[in-house]
Amino acid sequence: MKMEDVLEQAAVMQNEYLKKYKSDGGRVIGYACIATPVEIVEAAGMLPYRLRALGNNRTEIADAHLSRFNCSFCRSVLQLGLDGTYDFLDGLIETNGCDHIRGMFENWQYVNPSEFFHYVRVPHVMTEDSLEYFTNDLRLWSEALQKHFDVAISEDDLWSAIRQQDRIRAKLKKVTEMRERDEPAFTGTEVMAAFLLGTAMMSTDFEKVLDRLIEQRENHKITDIKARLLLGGSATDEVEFLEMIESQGGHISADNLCYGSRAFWGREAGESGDPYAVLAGMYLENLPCPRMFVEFPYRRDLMISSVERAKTDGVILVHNKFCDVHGVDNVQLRLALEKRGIPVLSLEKEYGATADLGRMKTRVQAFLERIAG
Amino acid sequence: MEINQQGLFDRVAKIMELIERMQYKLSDEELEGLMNFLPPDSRHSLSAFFESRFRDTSIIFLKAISNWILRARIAPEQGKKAIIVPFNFPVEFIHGFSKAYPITSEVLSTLGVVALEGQGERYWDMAMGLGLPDHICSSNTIELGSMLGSVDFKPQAIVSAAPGGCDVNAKIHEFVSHYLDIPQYILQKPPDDSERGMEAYIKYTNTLISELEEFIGEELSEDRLRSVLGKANRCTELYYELWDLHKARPSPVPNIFSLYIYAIRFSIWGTDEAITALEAMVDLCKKRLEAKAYPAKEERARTLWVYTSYYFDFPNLFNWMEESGYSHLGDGLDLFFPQPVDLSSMDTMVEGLATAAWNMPMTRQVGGESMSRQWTEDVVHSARELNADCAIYCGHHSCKQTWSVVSILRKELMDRLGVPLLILQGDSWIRKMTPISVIQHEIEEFVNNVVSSKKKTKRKLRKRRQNNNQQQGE
Amino acid sequence: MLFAGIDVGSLTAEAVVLNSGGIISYESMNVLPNPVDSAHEVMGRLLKKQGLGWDDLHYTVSTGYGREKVQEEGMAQQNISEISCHGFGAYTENLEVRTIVDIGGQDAKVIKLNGNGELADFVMNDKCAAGTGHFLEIMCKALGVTLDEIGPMSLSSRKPVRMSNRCSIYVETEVIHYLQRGESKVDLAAGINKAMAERVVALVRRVKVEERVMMTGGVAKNIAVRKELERMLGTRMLDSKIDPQIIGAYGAALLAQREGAR
Amino acid sequence: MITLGCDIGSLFSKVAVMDGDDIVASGTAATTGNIESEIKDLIDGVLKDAGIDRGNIECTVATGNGADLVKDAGFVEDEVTCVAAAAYFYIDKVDMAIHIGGQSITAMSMDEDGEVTNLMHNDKCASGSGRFLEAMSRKLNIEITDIDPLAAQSDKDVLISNQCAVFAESEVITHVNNGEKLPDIFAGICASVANMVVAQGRRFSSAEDYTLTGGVTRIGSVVDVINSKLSGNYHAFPHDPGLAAAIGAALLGATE
Repeated sequence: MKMEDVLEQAAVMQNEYLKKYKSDGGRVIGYACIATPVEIVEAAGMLPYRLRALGNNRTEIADAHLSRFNCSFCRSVLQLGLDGTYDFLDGLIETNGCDHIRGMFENWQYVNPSEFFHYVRVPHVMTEDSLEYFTNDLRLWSEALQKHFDVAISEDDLWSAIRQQDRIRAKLKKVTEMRERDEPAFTGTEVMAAFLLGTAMMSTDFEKVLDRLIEQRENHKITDIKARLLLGGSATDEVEFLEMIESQGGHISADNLCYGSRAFWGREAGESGDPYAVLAGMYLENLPCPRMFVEFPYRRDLMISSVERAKTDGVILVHNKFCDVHGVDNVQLRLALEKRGIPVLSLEKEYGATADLGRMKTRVQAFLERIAG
Repeated sequence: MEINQQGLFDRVAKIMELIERMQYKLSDEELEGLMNFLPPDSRHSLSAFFESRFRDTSIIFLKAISNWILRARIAPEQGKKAIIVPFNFPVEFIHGFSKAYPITSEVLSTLGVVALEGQGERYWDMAMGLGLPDHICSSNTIELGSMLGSVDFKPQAIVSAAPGGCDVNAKIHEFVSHYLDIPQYILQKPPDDSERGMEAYIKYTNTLISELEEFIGEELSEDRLRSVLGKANRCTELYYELWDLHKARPSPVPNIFSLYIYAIRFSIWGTDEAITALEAMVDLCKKRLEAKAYPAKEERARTLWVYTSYYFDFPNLFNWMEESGYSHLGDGLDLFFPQPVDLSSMDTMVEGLATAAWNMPMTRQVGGESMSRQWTEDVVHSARELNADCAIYCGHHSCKQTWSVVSILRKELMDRLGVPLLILQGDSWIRKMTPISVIQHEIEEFVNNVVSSKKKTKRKLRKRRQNNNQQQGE
Repeated sequence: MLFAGIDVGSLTAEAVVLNSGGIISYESMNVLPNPVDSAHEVMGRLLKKQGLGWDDLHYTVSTGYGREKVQEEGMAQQNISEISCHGFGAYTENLEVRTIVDIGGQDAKVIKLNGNGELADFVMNDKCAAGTGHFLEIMCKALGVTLDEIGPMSLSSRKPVRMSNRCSIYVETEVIHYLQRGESKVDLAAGINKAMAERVVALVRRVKVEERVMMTGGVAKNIAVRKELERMLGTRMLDSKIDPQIIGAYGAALLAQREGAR
Repeated sequence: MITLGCDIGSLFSKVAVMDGDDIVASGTAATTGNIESEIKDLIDGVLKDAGIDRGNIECTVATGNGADLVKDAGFVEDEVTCVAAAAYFYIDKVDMAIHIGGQSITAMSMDEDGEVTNLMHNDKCASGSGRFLEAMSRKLNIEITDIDPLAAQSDKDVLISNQCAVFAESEVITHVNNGEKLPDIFAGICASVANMVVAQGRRFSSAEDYTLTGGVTRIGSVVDVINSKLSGNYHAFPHDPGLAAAIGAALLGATE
């Protein structure tokens, strides 16, 4: 698959691969956030599909259920859940990512219940006790999945899925390294598209895509960059938003987005042990999402190290209007970054509003004029 | 840059000093004399407490609250740790320590809005000045904004019980803890209604106890805890007495008491002052029940508020409603259904504390496995028990957890009980989001059209329509 | 050699032409529905006034909402954000300026500069309750007065009406409501200006204000808002010797001079 | 019996005169400053045109935000009551009316006697009201009455997605600056208003027969989008939908 194909396939709800996978009788399980260990779905022989809103911003069906004080990303996803777009899913996994997403699931299931629906309850604080709770919760989920779909998940299945994901994670990391080069091999937009495509494929096949991309771009060099940026903040799967930033000469050399590197950074399985405990630890200990409520220093340090590693000139922190956890976290992060002399641009935007890009563009342009000197 | 730097806590404490010196019985003239000392905003808001029909009881209540604030102020000098807690944390937990004192941020914000000139908006502005989003919760942000931006009383630690119940709340606590560099202790709620959830919760509670013991430098004493929880049990009895009194038609419970009940729950539950205030409230309501006293000609609508009320204009909400014949049967914050604690051992008492925390408002409802299920159950139960004609949701735009599922609650209430839900919008603590006049108008419109129409004789449009249609047909 | 700046905003369009000696001429008008037409018209008027042609302009920078289209249509060689333009314009106008409060038609912004006049930070209105020129424009319409009148008239108010809504959309209804109930226009105008100033201060709070402060944009001409802002911020604002409304276009022309010389 | 209904809104005052069940006169005027004399002038003008003597009016009913300003009103009714009454009276089996006012959208359900059984206003922070349409048309120098024919020429989807009217306006300006055509922009504006109405209507999911009232519903492009997305049968209000509340008020004047 070439980069153009990746960009194209990442921009659709059901990519060609997924369509074929479905028509060959494959099962697809939707999930919402990076606290969901996809290994369990793959170990069950199914495709984990991360819910997206694909920039959709029609919400008139969703708005009869969620309110206008809910973030527009969640409303957009709910719209797709209620208008039938997501009917191709064979099951749905809820996680308590935030109050908005919980509400999104709850309304979806109230109006249009999925045949298989399971709630994975992710603790908000990482402690020994909560880790134990999460481990057990993963086990319950696995049991529910096995029972409903009449499949078996052995420890070996899980370990092989973990190993497979470890390879994916390593290759995604490689891609981000190529994006971080002084003369980058990928644009931020391209990398985001690749990440997104990966959330809608079986990992064995996605690995091949990554191999190809890495091979194709090994010696590619992008020049003429005005400034290097880190993009962080709330659920952002709008490739066109990154495109807008980069079209003005900013290169997104690093990200801290949950559709981006947050989904794999720092996650490495150990050598052995109870696979559920391994998964629980790996996912809960490396969850750089502000829905965790005492771990700000971890998120701050992670961001600062990304800024240093990717040599970014500035940071753009974005959040969708009404997103509470990122709305507050972005302020903490901005204060911490500015203390270290790193310029920050905070953006509050409407999800997917392509025309909101106009408002955003002025700010980004001015920010680039500021940091590029 | 010119900004008045005096903090909310200090300013509120000054007003509380006035209240502490107040006599228990005040004539209209004496009251007027006192009120003249106050600036217009404070005078207006505080006047709600002093309606002659419940003035004496209000004074007992206010004195209990002022006592709490003034003791918090001197806590650090007495070697006690002043600990900020959220409303959804059982304060008796902290009252159980002799060397610690709880201060509830939402109660403080509310007192700031009620007692201060300018309603504490300047502290909100301070928080906004840091760049915090304007869609976060004012109930926390007003008080915490003061801590962040002014010269104010500084707590020594912050306890957060919101993870699982409210993101905004939990998030702002984290922010404050880092900004002020004070430790944050967490009691997280597993969104899990099964036994496993409660088991984990008891574990978390025990962890919190050890963390606090270490921070405070005091082991939680069984005797002291037993004494506090014994008093909490008495508060529980009084809570249910008031609950039962609410059932009568017309309601003998003054509207504003629903607020008193949870103000007590969130600050002094488990203290003698709490018992005194609750007993005085029960007494008054019993007298009103006997006398069938009601401030309006008739009770036109019995309204159950399903989440919060509005706190920026007490006279024009609680008292205005009462005088218009709209009974306020309590709101979601009253729905904590306390259980008597088994005082026989440390274990049973800790379990009692965990149960109390589990059942705190918001935690109990939207902090459950489903955000809508327990909330709906509690509202349906209360609407049925209290004979509500309608329910009202005060949609604070910050309360995303309830906004997320209020459509489900609305449908269930209608399907199961035929009780309509009015959805209002506006910040509960900041008058500038939706002016009280708009709120009053919407309540009246709703009651006139949806509630009273069930009672009054139908208009005779139907017959006229038939005649008109016949004529048209001819 | 002549350099030009064209600023097409949401309410007004401005053009400035300068040479090494300073501003030669400027022009301002209300926008037409199409930004390209606005740019063409406003610069056309200026050129006509000066007996010049488009070819006489050595280098032009466009800014404001229409900046990209204006460049695409060949009327400018480069487009630069209005933030940079306002900053540079204000700085050149008075080297002491470090903070600029610019209230445009659709956007309000606070710009901070370092000692060299370079952009150090900026914030724009993303939140509710922004005070913008548009807000004042709508209020003037409701009151039936002009933008020039609303400032001076409110100075004589003894009792400004307090606006109880945060959202500017609802304030308009509120004003109509008061009008219907016979409140004086003077007190309403004063209330509106006060509300406007409060909104601007909320934005200003998001950056640490550094002395000295200059106000630009059309609203800078509103004496009542300006006075209230000075009171709330506790600082006297710098005066701009040139029309505060053209600072953006002036900055654009100055940047054109700098860029064109490269 | 001759009755007069008077609906005083924040932007317009509307008057309807009924003789029994027939509407015999009506009129609309923008409300600006001196409202009391404006109302008087409006009523006098309407009556004069219809040749009705003021003394023949047996009952005046006022409604709307400024109802208390109608000095000689016999009584005041809520706007929803009036809208529901009018909708019920003229449409045989209507069980929901959605009223698009200057600043809010109100959906109301009715029982078989035309009594309101439930109602709901739209969420705040909404760009979907009449006020938004008016502001946009002013901004783009288009008469309100020209919106419909203009939007009808649209052949491209231009989305206005900001829910805050202030930002939605910036969005519109961005569209203008991006060279989008006015018909497409106005079609987008109409759709955004319509979508608000749809969300509101869907909150009364059991409604089967609905009507739309308020001046905005004179704009066919808005109504078309609503009808394409809302389930249930649409019944057009048979008179000027902007007058619905005034008509309802007049109707109720004869019923009480």
